[in-house]
Parts: sequence; C-alpha cells; structure tokens
Amino acid sequence: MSDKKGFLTYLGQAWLVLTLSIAFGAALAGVEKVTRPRIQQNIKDFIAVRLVEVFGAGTTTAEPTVVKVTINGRERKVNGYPALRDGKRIGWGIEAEGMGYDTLTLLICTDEDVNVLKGYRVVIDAETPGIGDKIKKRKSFVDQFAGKDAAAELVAVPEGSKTTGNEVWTITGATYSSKKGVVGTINEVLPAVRPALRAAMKEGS
Amino acid sequence: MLLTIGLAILVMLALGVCFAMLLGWANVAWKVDVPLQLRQLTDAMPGANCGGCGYIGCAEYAEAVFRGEAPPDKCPVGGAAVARHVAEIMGIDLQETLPYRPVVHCGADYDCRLKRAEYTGERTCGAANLVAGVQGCTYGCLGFGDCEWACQFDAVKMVNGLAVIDYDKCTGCGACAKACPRHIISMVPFKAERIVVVACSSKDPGKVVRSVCTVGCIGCGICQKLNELFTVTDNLASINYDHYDAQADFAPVLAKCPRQTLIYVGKPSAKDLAAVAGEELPERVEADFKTTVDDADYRG
Amino acid sequence: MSSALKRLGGSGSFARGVHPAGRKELAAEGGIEVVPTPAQVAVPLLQHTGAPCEPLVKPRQQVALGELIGKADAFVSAPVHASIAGTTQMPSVTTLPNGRHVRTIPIKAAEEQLSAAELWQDTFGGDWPTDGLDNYPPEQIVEAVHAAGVVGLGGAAFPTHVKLTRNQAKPIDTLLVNGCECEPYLTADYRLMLQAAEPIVAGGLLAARAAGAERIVIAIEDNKPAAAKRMAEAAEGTDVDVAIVKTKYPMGGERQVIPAVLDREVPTGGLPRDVGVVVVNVGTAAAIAAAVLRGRPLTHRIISVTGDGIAQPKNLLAPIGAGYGDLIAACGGLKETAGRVIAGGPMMGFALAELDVPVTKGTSGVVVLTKEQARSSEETACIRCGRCVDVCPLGLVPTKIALACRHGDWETARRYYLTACIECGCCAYICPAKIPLVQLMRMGKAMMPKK
Amino acid sequence: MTEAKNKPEAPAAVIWPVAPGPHIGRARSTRAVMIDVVIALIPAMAVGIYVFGWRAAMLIGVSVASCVFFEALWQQLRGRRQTIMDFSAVVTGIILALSIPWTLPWYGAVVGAGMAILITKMCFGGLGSNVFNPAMGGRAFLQACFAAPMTTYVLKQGGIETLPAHAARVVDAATGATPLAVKATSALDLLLGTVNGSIGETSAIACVLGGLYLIVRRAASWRIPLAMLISAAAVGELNCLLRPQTALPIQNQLLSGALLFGAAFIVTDPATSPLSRRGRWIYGAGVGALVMLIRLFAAVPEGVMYAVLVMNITVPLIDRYTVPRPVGGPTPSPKPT
Amino acid sequence: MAETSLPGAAARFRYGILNDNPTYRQVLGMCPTLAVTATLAGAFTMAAATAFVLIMASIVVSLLRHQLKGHLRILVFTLTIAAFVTFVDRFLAAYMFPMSRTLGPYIPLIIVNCIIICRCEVCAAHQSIPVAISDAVGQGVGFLLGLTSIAVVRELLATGGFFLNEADPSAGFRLIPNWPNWTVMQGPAGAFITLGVLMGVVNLISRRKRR
Amino acid sequence: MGVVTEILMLGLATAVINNLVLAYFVGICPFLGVSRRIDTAFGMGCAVVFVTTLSGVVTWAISHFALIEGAPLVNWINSLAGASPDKPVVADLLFLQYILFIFVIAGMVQLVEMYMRKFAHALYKALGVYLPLITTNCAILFVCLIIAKRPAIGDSFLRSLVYSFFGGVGFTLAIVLMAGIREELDAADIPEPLKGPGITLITAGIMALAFMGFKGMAG
Ligand SMILES: Cc1cc2nc3c(=O)[nH]c(=O)nc-3n(C[C@H](O)[C@H](O)[C@H](O)COP(=O)(O)O)c2cc1C
Ligand SMILES: Cc1cc2nc3c(=O)[nH]c(=O)nc-3n(C[C@H](O)[C@H](O)[C@H](O)COP(=O)(O)O)c2cc1C
Ligand SMILES: Cc1cc2nc3c(=O)[nH]c(=O)nc-3n(C[C@H](O)[C@H](O)[C@H](O)COP(=O)(O)O)c2cc1C
Ligand SMILES: Cc1cc2nc3c(=O)[nH]c(=O)nc-3n(C[C@H](O)[C@H](O)[C@H](O)CO)c2cc1C
Ligand code: SF4
Ligand code: SF4
Ligand code: SF4
Ligand code: SF4
Ligand code: FES
Repeated sequence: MSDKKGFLTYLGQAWLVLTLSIAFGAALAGVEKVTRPRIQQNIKDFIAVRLVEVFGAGTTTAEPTVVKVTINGRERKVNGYPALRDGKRIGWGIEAEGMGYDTLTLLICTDEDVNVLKGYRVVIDAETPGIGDKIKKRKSFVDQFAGKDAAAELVAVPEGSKTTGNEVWTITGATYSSKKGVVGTINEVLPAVRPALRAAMKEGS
Repeated sequence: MLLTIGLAILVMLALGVCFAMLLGWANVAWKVDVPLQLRQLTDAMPGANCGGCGYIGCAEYAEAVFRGEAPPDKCPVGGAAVARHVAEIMGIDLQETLPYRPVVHCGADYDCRLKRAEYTGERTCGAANLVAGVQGCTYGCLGFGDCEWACQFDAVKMVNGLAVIDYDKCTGCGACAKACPRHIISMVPFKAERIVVVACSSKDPGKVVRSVCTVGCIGCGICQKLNELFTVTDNLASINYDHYDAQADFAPVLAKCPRQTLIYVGKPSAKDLAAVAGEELPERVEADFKTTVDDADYRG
Repeated sequence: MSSALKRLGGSGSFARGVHPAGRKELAAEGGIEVVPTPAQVAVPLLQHTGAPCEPLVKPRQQVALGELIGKADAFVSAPVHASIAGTTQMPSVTTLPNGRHVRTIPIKAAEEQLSAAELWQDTFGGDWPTDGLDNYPPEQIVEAVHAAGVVGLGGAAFPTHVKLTRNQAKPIDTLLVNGCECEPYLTADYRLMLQAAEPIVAGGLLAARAAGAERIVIAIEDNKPAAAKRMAEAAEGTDVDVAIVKTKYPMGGERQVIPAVLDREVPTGGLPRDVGVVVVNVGTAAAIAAAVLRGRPLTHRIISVTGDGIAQPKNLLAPIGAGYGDLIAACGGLKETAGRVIAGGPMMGFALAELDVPVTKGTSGVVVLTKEQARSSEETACIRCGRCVDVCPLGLVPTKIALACRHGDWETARRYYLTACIECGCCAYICPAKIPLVQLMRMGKAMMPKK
Repeated sequence: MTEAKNKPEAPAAVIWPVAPGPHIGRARSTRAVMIDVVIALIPAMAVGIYVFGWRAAMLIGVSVASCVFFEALWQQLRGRRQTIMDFSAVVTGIILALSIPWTLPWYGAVVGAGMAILITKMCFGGLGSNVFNPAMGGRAFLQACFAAPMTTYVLKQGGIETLPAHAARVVDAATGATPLAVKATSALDLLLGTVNGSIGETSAIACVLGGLYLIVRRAASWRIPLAMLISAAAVGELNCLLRPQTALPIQNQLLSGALLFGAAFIVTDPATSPLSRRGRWIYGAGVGALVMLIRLFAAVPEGVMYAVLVMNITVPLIDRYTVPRPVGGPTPSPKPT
Repeated sequence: MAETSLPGAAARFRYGILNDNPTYRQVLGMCPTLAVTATLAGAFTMAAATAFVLIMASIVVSLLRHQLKGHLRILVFTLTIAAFVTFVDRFLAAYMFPMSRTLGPYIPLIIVNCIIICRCEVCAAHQSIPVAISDAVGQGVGFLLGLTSIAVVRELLATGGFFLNEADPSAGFRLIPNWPNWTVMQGPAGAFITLGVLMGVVNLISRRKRR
Repeated sequence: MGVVTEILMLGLATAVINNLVLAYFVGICPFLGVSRRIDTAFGMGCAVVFVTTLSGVVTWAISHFALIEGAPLVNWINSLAGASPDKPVVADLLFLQYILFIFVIAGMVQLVEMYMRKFAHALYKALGVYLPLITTNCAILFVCLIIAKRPAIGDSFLRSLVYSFFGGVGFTLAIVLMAGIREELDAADIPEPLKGPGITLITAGIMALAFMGFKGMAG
C-alpha cells in the first residue's frame, strides 16, 4: 500500500485508536468526577490529623490557600492549610518541601498571623530509620519548636548545649535531618510565606 | 460534568488524530519493507544460536539464506525438517543431504593407551597436546574432554578417557570436531543406523603403534584385501564412505582385523533416517589427522 | 655500561623481566667433553622451523660422518646429515620434547669413528682466518650454510641461510651475535665462547658479509666476564664489538637484546630484519664458519648437561640424534633425587617423558632438577596481584590473556595481544597462584581461529 | 586375536612425570602473600585493642572466625576444593573488624562477615573473581543496616562521649562531625592513635608501618596508595583555596579517619584493583579524590569505604581501556573495541 | 519453532504461575517488584492492582485482536493499559489513601510494567478471551507469588515481624522479639540483594526438580 | 547560584546521586536484560537518553498547555463556560496525565524508530533494535511523571530538560558499568543458579550500597 490515499485513509486505519481515545477519555472523566472530591477530602483529613496533634482536639481544616512565593530565586507554590476550630481560623499548617538527608515535606504550624511557631510535623520523608527519623520520633526535639518566634531566624545549636530565646538544639548523628532539614526549611520558608499569606487573607476578607 | 467529559474527549481525540496521522503517514512515507520471507526464515530457525551453520547466530544464517548466500540445509540442529521448511519459504527445491555425524577415530581408552605419564599441567586436550609424552600415542584421544566441553547438547561423554558420542543427543553441529586439537573427530555422512568406522588415527608404523596402544591400527592391510571399501595409506586404514553400503556384511572384515580397530558406531534419530532415505551420497569430508600444531616452534 | 653500548646507543637492559638464580657454576668450569659415540643415533628429519626433509638413504645403507641423508626442496628448510658413520636402519618416528611428532633415520654406529681429538680439531680447533673473508661472495656463503644444514642453535632453530639471504626491501646494517645465554643453568654458549672464540668471530664476519651488515656486535651478559674478555681478544683487529648487557632473563630473546644493545624495537609480528638487524647465536656463528671455511655440515653441537639431579654436570659435544639417555650416561647418570628431566633450559625447556629421545640441532641443554626444585603445580585462583604484568618483558597482561584462552574467549585474547607473547615464562615463574600461564598462551595460539 | 589386549607390551623406558614450563618458580604462594598481609595488620590491631580494650579483640575474633566459617561452609556446600587455607578469608575478617566501631554488638560482625564472604566474595566465584572488596561490601551492608551504631563513635577514655559532641565543643557541628572536623585534634594524637574512630583506623603510624611492609614485601603495589594520597591531598588543598571556611589543615585531612588505613590495606586489595600500571594510577587517584569529595560534600561521616566501592565498580572498564601497549607496538590487526 | 501451536487456557494458567513466572522466569516487571516489596501490604496491593489491569487489558486486547494494525498495535495496548491504570490509581487514592501514599509513583508505572504489554503481545493479541483471561490470571497469581516471597524476606529482616507499626504496638505481629532491624532491607540495596539471592534459590530448587 | 552551576548540580544529582536505576529502581528490566556486553549496553543507553529527553520535553509542554490547573486550555474552557477564575468548572485534566503521557511516549518511540529505519540506517542498526524495548521501559514514564509531579523540577522548562537528559545519562552510566562488570564475570566461576539475572541483581545491590555514599551531596 505504497500509494498515498491522503490522510483520511490514515484516520480510517486509526479508527480503533480514535474510538478508544474517545471511550477512555469519557470513562476517565467519569471516574475523575466520582473520585475527585473523595481524594481531596482524604488529603484534608490527612492534614487535619496532624493539625489536631499540634493545635489540640477539635481542629479541622479546609481548602488550602495557595500562595506563590519566591524562595532563594525559585518561584514556588506553597499550600497554607487553615487550622479551624468551630469555623474560626486559629492558625496555619504550611506545607513546605525541604532537603534533609533526603528530600522531605514538613507541615509547619503557626498561629493565625504567622508570628508564633506552634510546631511542625513531617508529612513525607525518606530519612534513614534509626538516624534521620529521630526528627519524627524524638518528642523532646519536636516539642522544642512550639512557642518560638516565627518572625525571627531559628538558631541551631549542638545537642546538649542549653538553649535560650530562638535557639533549638539539633540531633547529633542526624545533623542533616534535624539542622538542614527541619530548622533550615522553617527558616527558609516562613519569611517568604508570612507576607504572602497575610496578603491573601486581606483580599480574602 | 459534561464539560469535563467533552474536554477530555477533545484532548484525547486531538492527540489521537495527530498520532494517527503522523504514524499512518510515516508508515507509508517511510516504508521499509522488512521482507516477509526474511521474517519467516528467522522464525523457522531453531534459535539455538549454536553457530553450527557457520554463522554467528540463527538470525545471521537466516539473512544469509535470504540473500541467497547460504544453502537452506546448513542448520544441523533443525535438521531436515527445518531445511525443508526453509527451502519452501525460499521457494527453492532442496536436494536433501545426509545427516553428518561426528565419529571419533580413536578406540583406545585409558587401559588400551600405553606409556601414559603423570601430567600436571592445564587439564585440557588443547594444552596437553602441546606437551610431549602425556601418553605414548600422539594421534589418539587425550581424554581431557575438550569436545565434551564444546558440545552444547551434551552429546559427548568421556568414558574411561575416551570420547564417546551419544548419537541420540548429537545434532551434528560439528562443534566437537572443531574443538578436538588432534582432529580425530570427523563428520561423516550417516546413511545407516550404525556405520563402520576405523577407530584409530595413528599413521605410525605398526611397531610403534604396538608399543603405545593395544587396539590401534597397524596398517597390516587385511581389511584392504577383504573389502574394497577399505584402503590403507601410510599405516592407517580408511573407509570410502562414498560407496559405503549399509546392507553390506562387514562381519568378516571386523572379525579378521587383528586389533579390533574396526567398530560400529552410531544410531542417528528417525528424523535423520527419513531425511536420508535412498539418497546418493555427496563427497565425504576428509578429516586431516595432525599430531600436533606444526607452528609451535622449538625453543631452548 | 661498556664502551660499545655507548656507541650503539643501547641502555644495556630492557624493561621488566625476572632474575632467576643463575646456577651456572654447576657446569661452567669443566671444559667441553666429547661424547663417546653412542651405539645408535636417530637423526630426526625435522629439527628446524620449516618443511620436513625427505630421506635420501635406504635402510641398511652405509653412511659416512657428515653424509647427506635427508633434504627438502622448500627454501625454508635445512638438510640433515649423518652425525656418525654407520649403517642406516628402518625409518622410525619419535616425539620430540616439544610435542612435535617426526620421522627419524636411525644409524647404527660402525666400528671406526673419528676420535674425540680429531672431532674437536676439525669442528672448532685449528686456526680461523679473520681477514680476507670479504672476498667470499655472499651467495657462496649462503649456499655453503644451506648445504651444511646450519640452523639457529639459540633455540628457534630457524634455518640460518634464510636469515642471511639479502633482501633489497629490508637491508641489514647490524649483525648481532647472541652470547647472552640468559637461561639459568645453561653454559654451552659460555664454554664455546671460552674455548672457540675464533670460529665465532670468523663466523660473525662471514655472516655479516652474507647479510650485508657493516656492523657486528657480540652481546654478552655481565655475569660472564671471562667470556667477554676472551671474545674481545679474539675480536682484536677486526671491527667486531663486544657489548656487555645486564644479566636479566630473558635478555637473550631477540626482542630484548636488540633494544638493549641497539635501542631499536622489533615490531610486534615482525622480525629483527624489520629494524635492520640479524641475530645469530654464538654457536650458530661457529657453525657458519665451519660450514663456509671447512665445508663441515652441522652434525654435532654443544649441549649443557647440568642441574642438581645429575652426577657430574658437564658440557658435551654431542652428535645430533644421540639419545638424551646417552648424554646423561656420559655425565655419570642421574642421582636418585632427580625429579624432572628438561630438554633445554628450565625456563623455556620441555619436560621429558622418556630418555630414549634424540637430541636435535636446537637442543641447547639438558637440565635435571630435583623434585623440590621443580615448580610446584598446585594452583589457586588468580588473585590479580599483577606480578605477571610487572614482569612481562613485552608489557602484556598475561593473566587476562591466559584466562581468556582458558575460556576460549578469543576476542579478549586478541584485544590483549596474545600473538605478541614470546612464551618466555616470566609470568608463570613469578605467579603466586601457580597458574600455568605460558601453557595457556601456547594453547591459545594453537587453538585461536586464524583470521 | 585378542591376546594383544591381554598382554600389552611393557613400556620401553621409565616414564617421567611431564609438566609445562617454566620448570622453576618463585617460592611465594598465594597463602604467603595473604600471611604477609596479616603480619602487616598486626600493628593496627595492637593499637586498636590498646585503645578500645577487650571488646575490640572480641570483635576481631568473631569477625575472622565467621569469615573463615562462612567460606568453609560455602565451599563444602558447593562441593569445591576447600580454600580457607589460602588465608584470604582471614584477611577479610581482620580488615572488616578493623573498619567498624568498637561499640558494635557482636552479631554485627557476624552479619558483616556473612555479607562479605557469602555475597560479596563467594557468589562472584571466590578468591580473585570478586568485583567488590569483600570487607567493604560487608561494612557497607552493616552501615546501611545499623546506621546509628555504625556512625556514632563513642570515645573510650574520658568516659562515654559521643564524637559529634566532642566535635561540637570545637567547631560548629555543621560540617558533619567526624574526627575530620576537629581542627583541634593534634597531629600527634592522630599519629599515635589516641583519637577516635573505627578500631583499626585510629593510629596513622600503625597503618603506615603496615603499608610499607606490604610494599617492601611486594604484596601490594605502591602505585595505588601513592596515587590515592597524592590526589586526596590535592583535592583537600583545592578545597582550602576555594572554600576556606571549611578548610582543614592538611595533616588532619591525611592522618585522620580511615584514609591511611584504606591506603595501606584496602585500596591495595589486588583482587579488586586494576591490573595495568596506568589503570592502578587512575584507580588510586579516583579513590583519593572521591574520599575527599564525599568527606566534604556528602552526608556520610567517612568516605573511604564508599569511594573504594564506587571505584570497584569502574575497575573492569579501567582495565578494558588501559590495555598496555605491547613492546613493538600493537599487533598488526588488533580488534578495535 | 514457528510451527508450534499456542498453548490452551489451562496450560497458560499453569505456565503463568510456574514455568514462566513473571518474576523468576521472565524477569519482567522488575521495577515495581523491587520498589514495593519493602512491606507485605505494599506487595499485596501492587500485585492486586497489576493483576486487575492485566486482566482487563487482556480482555480488551483479546476482543480487538482482529482489528489490530501493525503500526498502531502498541498504541492501542498502551492506551488500554493506561486507562485502567489511571482508574486503579484514582481508586486507591480515593478509598485506600494511605496505601496510595506509600506506593507513590509506582502505581502509574504499572502502565509500563513489561509483563502487561508482553502478555498482550504474546497471548491476548492472538488468542480468544477465555484463554487470555486464564493467562492473565495465571500471570497475576505468579506475580503475586513473586512479590510476596520477596516481601516476606524483606519485611521480616527489616522489622522482625509483619504489619508492625511503631505508632500502635498492638498492630501486626512480631516474630522475632527485639530483633535489630536491618534497615538496609527497606532500601534499594536490600531489595536487589534479596531478589538476587531468591532468584538463585529458586533456580537451585527447580534444577533439583528436573533431575 | 549561576545558571550553569545550577544545571551542573542538578545534572550531577540526577545522574549519580539519585540515579534512576540504583536509587529509584526504574528501568530495571533493560538494566538486567541488555547489560551483557558493553557496546550493546551503551547503545541502549544512548537510545534511552534520546527518548527520555524528547518525551520529557513534549510531556512538559502538554502538561503546561493542557493539563495543569491554570493551563491555557483549561482557562479557555472555563472562560467559555463563563466560570469565575476562583470557582473553575474544570479544575484540571490531570486525570488524563498517564494516558496522554504514555500515548505520547509510545507514539514518539514508534515514529523515531520508523524514521531511523528509513533515514539513519547506521544509527538504526546501532540503536533501533532497542527502541521497541524502550516503550516499556518505565524509566521514561517515570521521568515524565517526576517532572510533572515535583514542582521543584517541573516548574521550569530548563530544569525539566536537564532532569530528563541527565536521567537518561544516569541510566546509561549504570547500565554500562554493569555491562563492564558482567563481561568481567564471564570468566568467573559463578554458581550455576546465580548466573545471569541472579548475580546481576546482587551486583546491582552492592552498587546501590556504594552509591549511598553520595547521599546528601546535592541540594
Ligand atoms: C547509612 C547512613 C545513613 C544516614 N542517615 C542519616 C539521616 O537520615 N539523617 C542525617 O542527618 N544523617 C544521616 N547520616 C549521616 C551521618 O549520621 C552523619 O554522621 C551525621 O549526619 C553527621 O551529623 P553530626 O555532625 O551530628 O555527626 C547517615 C549516614 C549513614 C552512613
Ligand atoms: C625468551 C627467549 C630467550 C632466549 N634466550 C636466548 C639465549 O639465551 N641465547 C640465544 O642465543 N638465543 C636465545 N633466544 C633465541 C633468540 O631470540 C634468537 O632466536 C636467537 O638468538 C637467534 O639466533 P639463532 O637463530 O642463531 O639461534 C631466546 C628466545 C626467547 C624467546
Ligand atoms: C614506598 C615505595 C615507594 C616507591 N616509589 C617509587 C616511585 O615513585 N617511582 C619508582 O619508579 N619506583 C618507586 N619505588 C620502587 C618500586 O617499588 C620498584 O622497585 C620500581 O618502581 C621498579 O619496579 P617496577 O618495575 O614495578 O616499576 C618505590 C618503592 C617503595 C617501597
Ligand atoms: C595487599 C592485600 C590487601 C587486601 N585487602 C583486602 C581488603 O581490603 N578487603 C578484603 O576483603 N580482602 C583483602 N585482601 C584479601 C583478598 O585479596 C581478598 O579477600 C580478595 O578480594 C578475595 O578475592 C587483601 C589482600 C592483599 C594481598
Ligand atoms: S546451526 Fe541452526 S541453530 Fe545453530 S546457529 Fe545455525 S541456524 Fe542457528
Ligand atoms: S576426542 Fe579430541 S577433544 Fe575429545 S577428548 Fe579426545 S582428544 Fe580431547
Ligand atoms: S557431538 Fe559434536 S556434533 Fe554432535 S552435537 Fe555435540 S558437538 Fe555437535
Ligand atoms: S601473577 Fe598470577 S595471580 Fe598474579 S595476576 Fe598474574 S596470573 Fe594472577
Ligand atoms: S518494569 Fe521497569 S523496566 Fe520493566
């Protein structure tokens, strides 16, 4: 069939592909419609669980406020999940990607106008069990973030030395996770996000 | 809802059309006809890639046949069946050939081979063949089994230091013949279940042979006298397989041979027999018995 | 570094190589003795690299010493002569130590033979002119050498007249007389240089004349000062140089001695001729002289019979075709400690399975080792220590090549230049894993599909 | 006429055993080489035991024992000739033990040995065929298995103090604390081995002694360690120029950590290093550079092990592309690769 | 050889499980095999998902096997597979959220899981629906076996038990008390080595059988 | 950080530190199957580099034109539907992501193959044979998905390009090294059951251990 019968022939040959495309397109669209809300609900619940841990029982969340911020030169989208108690926003859960021993994602919790740190939770991580995952497991390390001043830099000091003001001690043996991963990410994200979130709120209300 | 579906369909369709067009067009415009024949040929090959055909692999051979450079019956593994299949794919008529099968021209196991020295070198025939005095006979089987190693159909077994071929497993690929550094394995046309072979390769004078082997051919010439198939040239009997007649009665010769050098070997598979039913025979391949590599120059 | 080397530009040594214990003292001191004529000799019809000879004599035929008994028409070949007077026997076969299976012409000795003194006298004795040799036309020299069946006595046993024949394309400028004798134990060349320096010089001059070389160098390892001195005296007044080179195995190899002396590299797969050099062994040189000046065919050669397994180590002047047994007997037989009999030197020689095998023109020695001395053969896996790489005089990677040969992986073998190996044995000598590297290489060369 | 078979002619003469040349050889066997290595390792072991006490000795014992046991077991199961007498398993065992911290529980040594001998060595065909350095393979496995105990060094004298803390007193812990980071550690301490680290790597002198012994005995090539040290120093100095804030005094770079131990005993492992001389220079240089790069930029405390393993991967390629030129030039038609 | 006729349903089913087990014999679909076998749960889910896609795809392809055009064949296969994979992916995300988080990006990779295309090519594209289905089921079960065998070893060595969960100690069951967790087994290295060794063991056993 | 250094860092990180094969287990099948000889392994590698780069770029384009939230197409539809930007009727078409991506990859691989066979026969002989394998090499799709899912990479075209290219390079690196080792192992006395995939997997395992040394180097 070397003779050219024009492009219609090709479509003719491809009728199968085309009908399949149509069929599957439609089908998937259907699936999408059914599942989308559930999936988003799942994500919200997932976040909510962590917010509850930080802000206490009864906390819920809603659609995230997405803010565009530039962090060391690169434009990023950051999700700010509102922490709601009986409908009223009492704080933020800011979902931020960072680099520890491996890439990790934190949920940084602050009060409603991003002045005071309430704590953090690890959302996604690949840190080494036994070393890096102390940033999830060591309560003493995790808890020390509550109440720190979110407006100022956190200062990392080696484990064992006593901390004052905005200092936090980092886990020896897991410097990368604790210092670079947690402290570093918080210091990197908050300054950029704070104004953005506030701005978003202003025009929101 | 509808909007989403519509959009989805739209996108899919768009892409579908693009690729349908592109591929369809390309399929015509950039057509390279991989010839059907070639594909069939490649499929027809056993795919053992043993190289017995003398090509790197089945595919190579298939291409060679396709280009008309190779005869259709080169594949010993596939044998007659494949040969016929190939031939009809190529639409040529195939003059059936005999199944060539290896025979070991040595009948002396460890007990029959005299003057065997203790040898502590690399234990392969190829290596031992380069060292003088591993055993008295410099023509016969060394017994380290290079052929066994070479045969990928494990059709060669070493029996008390002598290579013995299992003709049920053997596919006639000839690897063993190539592997033997003493060239005592030759591929001969099997026209019968079992054929007579001269199980010796020694061209030495009878006296010498006697001193190193209890079964070797001493070139006495009795067989020559009794049966015209046999000829004795430099102290070694050989059989002319061109006129070999399966039905002929070799009992007298075998009985008369003073050294039991003449023996029956073989039993090719039914397939082979079918393939060879009533064919007249092509030239037989002459094995050239070398005692050692002649290009190893003397030093020290 | 001798003055000659300075002039020739050689460093006197080559890269890598090994230093096995020389053990030359065993047989170095005693003078060369003539073997009492054996009852029977078996003259092999193929002793050289090239085409085998066809017998010219019938069984039970009287032959005189030096009578032509076999020749071939091929150019690369050398005739063989009766090495004793006597009657020929039924032709037979024998397997030479290198595994080559050849036909022989046995000769039963007659009563009257040349006495030892006479034999020595007209082989090496008397005076040998060193001047006036230039009026021999080259063709005549080559012809005489061919007729005398002279082949390389240094090992390769390559027909010498082929080497000496001129070739317009590849002119020769230097003739290298190889007196290195780098093999441990062997002292045949050493004794020859001490006791027959003049014929060597004369032979050298003739060979140079034939090959058209204007420069003649005798290369001697620095563990043989006496020989060097003697040769220097003999070469007095001729334009023959004596070059002292480092003692190191395999200095005698032509691919080592040529760079060492002349700083020239013989191309892989090529010949010394490609760099304008012809190498002849000292014994060969003497044989050339005898052939040209006295018309004497090559019927005898000097053979070191030595080693700790032999009663009285000696150097013998033996007829070609005499059995190894005869030579050993002439040296008082074997001690019971004897564990291995080697034809040639311990590095490149071949173990003998039995003693009633004839010596050939190429046989430079018989070394008898005790069981303890013989290299142990219990093999472990290669630990890739790289010692073989560090000693290979050709800069190859022996372990790779050998193991490739073992697995029939010819592509790898080629990629690592299997064919460049000279089988000197350094790698196997040094290998802690005791892998038979050389044998694997030889096997590889034999089995590798030619293409 | 079968009597020919019945009464074979007796051999004419006595038959001597035949063997291929060369017929003489150097006496030193594989075992001799390995024993040399064991001897070379004695100083390092001694210092290790002196500094860390009986536990160190115990670990060495366990490790060696399990290595030998595993090799014996494997050969038995495979019905192969027993190879433990070539002592390479012993060497592996010692080097494995010397490269782990003394605090590791005993079963750690067993697991390491298993990985080293069974997986890294025997699976690949045993002595000489292994692509990766068995000891390092075993150690890498341990490090990935028991990361925490493998990466926190507890100082013996002066009570229990985690190394990072020890480091922290001196420098900001950012640099990934290992004795490397400790500017204050005096070169003398490093030389004598009164500093922290794995059992064997503490004393520079012990390692150097062992290394020189190996080289003099020709058990190891001098080229690889030489290349390794040079390139490590070079990279270190370059770093000093470019990033002064992280600069370390050169003697600390070279003397501390497992660098010298590696140079002496690990990169010299013949089985896992290239054959050609050029190849060995490349290999050594590669290890040296990688060690420094990993120390400076990666999140792992010490680079030697990883550097060695990474370079092991490249050895076949190095070998393949550094085929030495034969004297007299390549053969007329060498197959191009 | 060419002329050998294609095996029937029963044979296909058996082959899928033993003779050409996707993991140990055909050595296909290695990526998910290695990636998700850190835990049994992951292995099960992945196997189920793959099996589902495999079966559905086989059915569709087998249905259309007479319409397939040379140059568009692969396109049709991938389209079909991708559609079902998307479905599975969404389903997991909607109804098994935690699992879909752990399996992460490996669910979409089912699309290119060589097994599926391979089966479409080898079986579905030539044979009738029943055969295709039984083949798919066989392969699915085979895949399940492969994954499970690996996951058992890895999870046991890594945690000393199965379905354990630090969060609540009651969950799962611990086989080896205070086992020093071999964390390497959760990572790539552990996966490769485990599978390598298992492959050796399987070959050993099957060879024994043949004897 | 200068653009060049940024690119280099990302490239290094992608090819070595987060090597597709050794860190993410993708493209294992060819990694096991086509690593017997160095030259074929290299051929495969080149083909993969080529295809990853191509599909990486094209899928990036498609996502950004049609699929993601706020892509021109989506916006256009929404505006047609007269929806307000903050309450879109169609949020995004990401549910078509997989099907479209694989569609593109498969289609393109086929096109490339046809093209080569016709116009670059030498190249086809070298790479062509591997192309069909590549359709089912999950490395390609994986790269496309990473680009689509990790904003850190997918947000900028340049980074996507670099990532997809060096992803392929990483694959090539791994497979060629493996081929070198396997050629070496031809001569080794490996237990029968382990020959082939078995020993290859174990080797890969130790390689993965070795590559852990680069952890935390980049970023
Ligand atoms: C196998 C392995 C895993 C590691 N995992 C982590 C980790 O998850 N997080 C981390 O910060 N450091 C990790 N490290 C890095 C070492 O623990 C390193 O010594 C430590 O981070 C340096 O911090 P320090 O200054 O507190 O000692 C790991 C090291 C190794 C060898
Ligand atoms: C490893 C090796 C060692 C050799 N040693 C010597 C030697 O010591 N003396 C010698 O004359 N020839 C020796 N030869 C032979 C020389 O290479 C060369 O062939 C010979 O000297 C040429 O002279 P010819 O033909 O007269 O023998 C050796 C060859 C090899 C390969
Ligand atoms: C610690 C040490 C370092 C050495 N360094 C060198 C060197 O840098 N260059 C050199 O040519 N030889 C050096 N040598 C000598 C070599 O060991 C060897 O003797 C010399 O290189 C010749 O041997 P070869 O043929 O293996 O090169 C050194 C020896 C030792 C013990
Ligand atoms: C100089 C030298 C260094 C060695 N270093 C090591 C080593 O670092 N690790 C090891 O497992 N074996 C080592 N060995 C022992 C042996 O070579 C090693 O087990 C081989 O890899 C076994 O194939 C060494 C041997 C020698 C001679
Ligand atoms: S002989 Fe037959 S099976 Fe063997 S390679 Fe040739 S074609 Fe293939
Ligand atoms: S037949 Fe040839 S190859 Fe086979 S064992 Fe005998 S000598 Fe060796
Ligand atoms: S016995 Fe010889 S010819 Fe027969 S199959 Fe084996 S190797 Fe081939
Ligand atoms: S010397 Fe022996 S052990 Fe060492 S590399 Fe060479 S062959 Fe291997
Ligand atoms: S499943 Fe990833 S390449 Fe086969």
